[in-house]
Amino acid sequence: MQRIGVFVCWCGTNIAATVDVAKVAETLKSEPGVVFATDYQYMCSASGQEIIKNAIKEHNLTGVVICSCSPRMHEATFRKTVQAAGINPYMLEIANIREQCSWIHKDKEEATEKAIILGRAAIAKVHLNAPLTSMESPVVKRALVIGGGIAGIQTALDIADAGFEVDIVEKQPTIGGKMAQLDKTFPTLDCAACILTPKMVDAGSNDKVNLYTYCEVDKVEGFVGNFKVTIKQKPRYVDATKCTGCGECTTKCPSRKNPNEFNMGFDNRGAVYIPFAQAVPKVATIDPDDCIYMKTGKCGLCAKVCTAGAINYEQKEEFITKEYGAIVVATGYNQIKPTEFEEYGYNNYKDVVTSLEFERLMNAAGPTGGHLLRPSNGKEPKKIVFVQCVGSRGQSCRDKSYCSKICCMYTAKHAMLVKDHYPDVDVTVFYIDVRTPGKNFDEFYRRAVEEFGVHYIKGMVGKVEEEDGVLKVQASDLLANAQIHMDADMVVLAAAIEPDKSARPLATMLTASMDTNDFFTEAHAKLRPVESPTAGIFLSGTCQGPKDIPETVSQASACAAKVIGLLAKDHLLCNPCVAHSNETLCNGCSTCANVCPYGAITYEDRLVMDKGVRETRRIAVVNEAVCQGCGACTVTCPSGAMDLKGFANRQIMAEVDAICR
Amino acid sequence: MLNTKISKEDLERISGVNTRKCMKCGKCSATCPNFDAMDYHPHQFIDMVDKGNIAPLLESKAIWTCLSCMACLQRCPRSVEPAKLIEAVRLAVVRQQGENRLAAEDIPELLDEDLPQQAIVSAFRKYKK
Amino acid sequence: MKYSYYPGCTLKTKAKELNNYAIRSAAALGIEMEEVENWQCCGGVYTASTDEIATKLSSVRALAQARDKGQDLLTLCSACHNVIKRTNNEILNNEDFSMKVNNYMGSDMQYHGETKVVHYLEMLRDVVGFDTLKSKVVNPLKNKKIAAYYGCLLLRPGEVMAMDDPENPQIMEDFIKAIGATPVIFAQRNECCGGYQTLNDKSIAQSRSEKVVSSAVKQGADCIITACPLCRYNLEANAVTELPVIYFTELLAQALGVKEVQ
Amino acid sequence: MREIRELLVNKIKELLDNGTVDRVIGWKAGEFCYDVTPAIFTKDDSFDDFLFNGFCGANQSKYLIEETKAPGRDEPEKGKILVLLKPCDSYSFNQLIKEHRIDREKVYALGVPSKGMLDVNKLRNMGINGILGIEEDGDMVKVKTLYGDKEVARKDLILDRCRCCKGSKHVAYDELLIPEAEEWEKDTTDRFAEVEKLEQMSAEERFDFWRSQLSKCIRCNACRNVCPACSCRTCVFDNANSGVAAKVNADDFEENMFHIIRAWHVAGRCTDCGECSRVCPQNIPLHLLNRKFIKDMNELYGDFQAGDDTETKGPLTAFTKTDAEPSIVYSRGGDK
Amino acid sequence: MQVEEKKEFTPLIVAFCCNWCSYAGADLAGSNRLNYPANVKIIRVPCSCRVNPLFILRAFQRGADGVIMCGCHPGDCHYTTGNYYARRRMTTLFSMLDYLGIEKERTRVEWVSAAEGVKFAATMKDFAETIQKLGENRKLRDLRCEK
Repeated sequence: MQRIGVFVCWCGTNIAATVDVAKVAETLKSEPGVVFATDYQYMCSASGQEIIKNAIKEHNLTGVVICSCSPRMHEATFRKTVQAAGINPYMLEIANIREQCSWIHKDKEEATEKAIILGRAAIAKVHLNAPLTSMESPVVKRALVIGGGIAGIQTALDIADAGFEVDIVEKQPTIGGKMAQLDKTFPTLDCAACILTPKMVDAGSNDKVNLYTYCEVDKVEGFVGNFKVTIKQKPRYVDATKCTGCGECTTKCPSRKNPNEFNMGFDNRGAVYIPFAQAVPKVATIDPDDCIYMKTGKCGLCAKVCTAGAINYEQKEEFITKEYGAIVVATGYNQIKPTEFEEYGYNNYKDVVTSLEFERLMNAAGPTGGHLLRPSNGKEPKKIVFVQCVGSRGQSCRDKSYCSKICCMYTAKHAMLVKDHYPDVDVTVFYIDVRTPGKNFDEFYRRAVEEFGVHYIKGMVGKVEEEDGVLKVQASDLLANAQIHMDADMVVLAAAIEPDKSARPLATMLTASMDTNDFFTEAHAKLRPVESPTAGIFLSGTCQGPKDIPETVSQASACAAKVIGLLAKDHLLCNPCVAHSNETLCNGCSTCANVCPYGAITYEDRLVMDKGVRETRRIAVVNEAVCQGCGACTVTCPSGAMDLKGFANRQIMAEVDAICR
Repeated sequence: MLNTKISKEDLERISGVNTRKCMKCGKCSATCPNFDAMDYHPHQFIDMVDKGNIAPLLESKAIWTCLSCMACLQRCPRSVEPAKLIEAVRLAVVRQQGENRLAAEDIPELLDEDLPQQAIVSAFRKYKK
Repeated sequence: MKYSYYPGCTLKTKAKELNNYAIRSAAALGIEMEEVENWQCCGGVYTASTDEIATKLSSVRALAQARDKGQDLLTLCSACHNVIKRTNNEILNNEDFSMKVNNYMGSDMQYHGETKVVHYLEMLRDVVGFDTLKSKVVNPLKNKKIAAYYGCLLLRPGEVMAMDDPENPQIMEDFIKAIGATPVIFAQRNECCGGYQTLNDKSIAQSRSEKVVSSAVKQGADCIITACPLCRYNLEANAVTELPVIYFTELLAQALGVKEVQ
Repeated sequence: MREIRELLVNKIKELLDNGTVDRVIGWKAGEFCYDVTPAIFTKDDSFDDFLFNGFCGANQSKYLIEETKAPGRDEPEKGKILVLLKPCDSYSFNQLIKEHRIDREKVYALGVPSKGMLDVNKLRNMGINGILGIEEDGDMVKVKTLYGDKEVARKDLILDRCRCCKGSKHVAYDELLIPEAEEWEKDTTDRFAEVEKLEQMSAEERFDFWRSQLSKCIRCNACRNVCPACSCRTCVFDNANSGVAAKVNADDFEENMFHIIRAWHVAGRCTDCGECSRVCPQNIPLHLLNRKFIKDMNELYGDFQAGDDTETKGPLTAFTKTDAEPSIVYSRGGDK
Repeated sequence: MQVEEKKEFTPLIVAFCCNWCSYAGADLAGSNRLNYPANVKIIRVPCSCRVNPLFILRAFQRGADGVIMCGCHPGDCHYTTGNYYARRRMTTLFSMLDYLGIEKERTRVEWVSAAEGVKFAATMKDFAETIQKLGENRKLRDLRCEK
């Protein structure tokens, strides 16, 4: 018989306001095996933990039940507490009487009764708990960063700085990501390229950092500390080891009508191209869909002009398999194409552009050399209208439900830059709210209004139509309770941002969870913001939620710190709640191995003593370092030989019985 | 006499509109093709009903001039659907005794040779109990 | 392919051409339109209130009749299409409404949303196919620049009507291309003509219609096509700018060579 | 029948004599002529009481688990055992090989033909009692009774389970007794007809049907003991630590529980051999539980026959990403 | 003095929740103070594939009126494939219970992600209402457990 102590937490008033904690402790005291029960304001506090430790010693407790917040919150804390007092950390069970009781019920009597039942279930389970010891597994001291934008680069550089090897997988031919396309950055207006390219060069030249550009993650196996990842190298049709990046091929390529993705399609590139001047690695890539030789077998001009002999039309995709201790997701975002919002005329009018397109039109390295010209006629615009919240903050099927967060600030930036370069241009911003919570952000926005004379009008644009080459904007001015009509030469849409499309299949490969918007879920919204709930998977940048550059970089470094903390360990303690096969019950039928996602089950011929007979039998054996404890095998096993430590058949049935009592 | 004791709950029930979903962006009034002919505008209908300020709407011109073209309903980012609320206010009026806007005897005067039946049927549906 | 067909009041009187050309063209395309027996007026507009039942029953009767014949219900007038499709949608998605409707209906005519409501244009696109249509055109309307006017009822509410993108529709433009003409896209193509306001405040209908017609003219249109008799009336009678307004079925019949009765 | 027995005994003797096997698992008469029991014969045994007739229905593959297991300490290594498999038995044989329960190396499987097995209850139902002896003669069966001799058409005595026979092809064997055995003319019924009939009933009717059937259960465990899939070394119902151990059915729930869990544990592994129902002394149609699982799995996850081969994963140990959701149950079957 | 009222039937509902998605979803429902009936009691399991039909039958035996199992959405299982197996198991089990004439509405599977607190609360509310309407479970219960 266990000697069980029950500790009921008030969690200040979080629990105590709706659950009569004293009554819970008092009632649970009379449960079989319970020799001590008490309640306290904050069990997780130092003094609360002291109470637990003292009670364990004083009452010779063998098992502990804590009625408190979710085990997902403090299970690890309390395991350490009971271990410090000398009992096995797995002799602890937590009854979740906060998230699953006090916070959702209003009636005190009802909530108290439920808390008692949840406590009983935990007690019933502890009776059947057994001490568990964690196995150790080694840590591969190398990290993988998926995505080579500013987030991925920063994380990789920080990890490399700590002395660990790190690989970056980037699906584009160069690292740099969205930031490389930007003109200036808020709130300081320094040039994006000026601050990004040194980091790109660092990443390219750091001998701890390997770049896998034009690559994709193909397959992920393993678990924290021991991931095995297959990377697909897409064929560039250019030998990256030979290419000097001279660019001769890109200027001679006769296939010239291919929209240049880097410039948002405002100009064209050759079939063989280097995305932009500062690309890292500076290596040419052939797009086989555009290449005349690849399509017709005639041309081959690039191969003729390449003195390095780097062109290789026969290149095939390759697969590289490497092991990693940690994986960082930094897959970033894209701006939506507002094609479904035709009231703004994006499909039909060239002068209606998205803000990312506008960045290129303002950028000195962009298609217009930094001169802001109307895409329709190449003339300077005189009046520009900016529209905020296009596709963000909505509930209809074409909208994103979230705030894209960066638009208010970059629109203020755009407005300011336009006024700075062309003081005569009339700039109007239509907004719902101006959201500027960041250091020096509101000051930045106020400068746009007060110093640069940008007009901010509270209200949305309802319709844009073109008439005689002029955009007619119909909008609300809510403060004036008026519908206003104004002419514009350009309309810039602050379209919503969304996670990159590659994120969803990647999440499936990583078994990392995502929210309904396809942003990666963090392990805890406040306390573990850069980790995925899946151990060994870390989140950097906008793959986790909309972020601006300062925030992305700080999260990227935080993420690196977490990765370094993991890679610094030689061994990891495995989850001891793993499957175990009872050798006298096992039929050796292999059904369990059929459903094991990790290949953790093998079979051995063993001498078994059963019912007084000693015989050789085929027996399932679980590799405890590989088993992750899902329990699929336990249900498929007809004889019940396979059971899960910590969640044993009898333990779960005891909980069922206690709840249904 | 027009009964002005129409409650917010009545209107929300008739229309199925939840005014609290509104984020006050003004897109409804921005997109309304008949803004100038309305004394109260779509966003005001949402705002005023939300605050229980309903009497002025019952006596407004806007309930008769709204085109029911659903531009506001289609383009509302929060799916608040102002057009349905305007319809509900109008219904709250025409369902009252003697509040028909249009009577059968008014029709001959309005007719012209090409006017489709559809116009008369629609107008009756909108303006008459 | 055989459809139950709901013509509606206007198509039997002021808009006979819309109806006649549609039936003749359909026959040329191998589509049979079987008029619903004893159909009653749809009411012209769908009353967007949760507690109106009686005004929607005529639609339900037509829907139930089509269901009994195992046919889809074909519509032509934008207003009828809007009313019937929305009524059908409400029956499918609103249990309370469905129950109340069926309380009014006879026990032999219970209806639960089984029928599919199809607009003539959708039939051309999805059943005949614009490619097939193109191949059957005998008089391609070459060199004609046509502005497709959708109005409000054909597309909205977008989630219910689900005919096309409510902001950037293609179906009528594709139709225009199929009959050999050139479509003209203009911003006012999905904005209201003024509708029934012509009986309440003519100035509203006049300003709306003028806006629509002048917008089409500015984009260089030779004519406007529509599927709605009231739209046609407003654009013709209430706009100052003059531009021919034609039912799309008339051009269809012309292109197929069945405009004149043989 | 007699000729086949002759042929069989000669074949067995040949295999014993030439050392291919050192024993054979066959049948001999029990207390009554229709009450046949499995028995082991070796080279030294007389084959006079070796039986092979229409009552040799028992599926013998299950005995091979014990017969082919590794020898215990101090036990001598045994030679190969000869097993006689009817076509239907060969499915269970395969399934047990798939589950590594039989050491294939230690078995010589001889495929024997079957024209359907006989059901003594059918004789009784015809009012034929006091049976002394039964002899099969072509299409007829001659029955000696206390009250004189009777003659009955063989097809009228066929076991129900044989009426939805899987066919005369063996899916596993080392040798066939009659290589080109012809398909027998069976009076077939649809395998799932009875399941469908139950599905068409209302929930209340089904509940009453199963209560009336399962309440007859005396927990003799005959179904479990005969079932080739129910071959756990220790059954969960006998394992004090399983949480569900019970030697008897104490109440309605436990009657249900025992049979649901039994059917569940063999789901995807049951070859539908029908032995459970054949041996049930209370005549509970237990095969209808197994067939329900088989029918559901066939409909939802594609046709599958356990024991067809020794590799394919069973439907409950496989999946597709687009499998039906459990809510499909709300819209399937009768009683909508 | 209070008149003793006839005690209304409150169903007992057992919810098996996988640790990674649905249990976290339940926690999120809690953090957001989304109310659902107190008669829903959650048992934490590592994965929906850990839920043995025995547990479900056991719950009914001991007097549960409804059993619901929640797991990660198919494709999002923390263990990659667990919920796919669970889906087949529960589908066949529920069908068998229905075949035995036990109300199929008493068992349910819902996929609830860690981000779907609202869905969790709504699901529990709806399930509790369904069971309330069905009334007490008499068909699959150990009558000895009755008080």
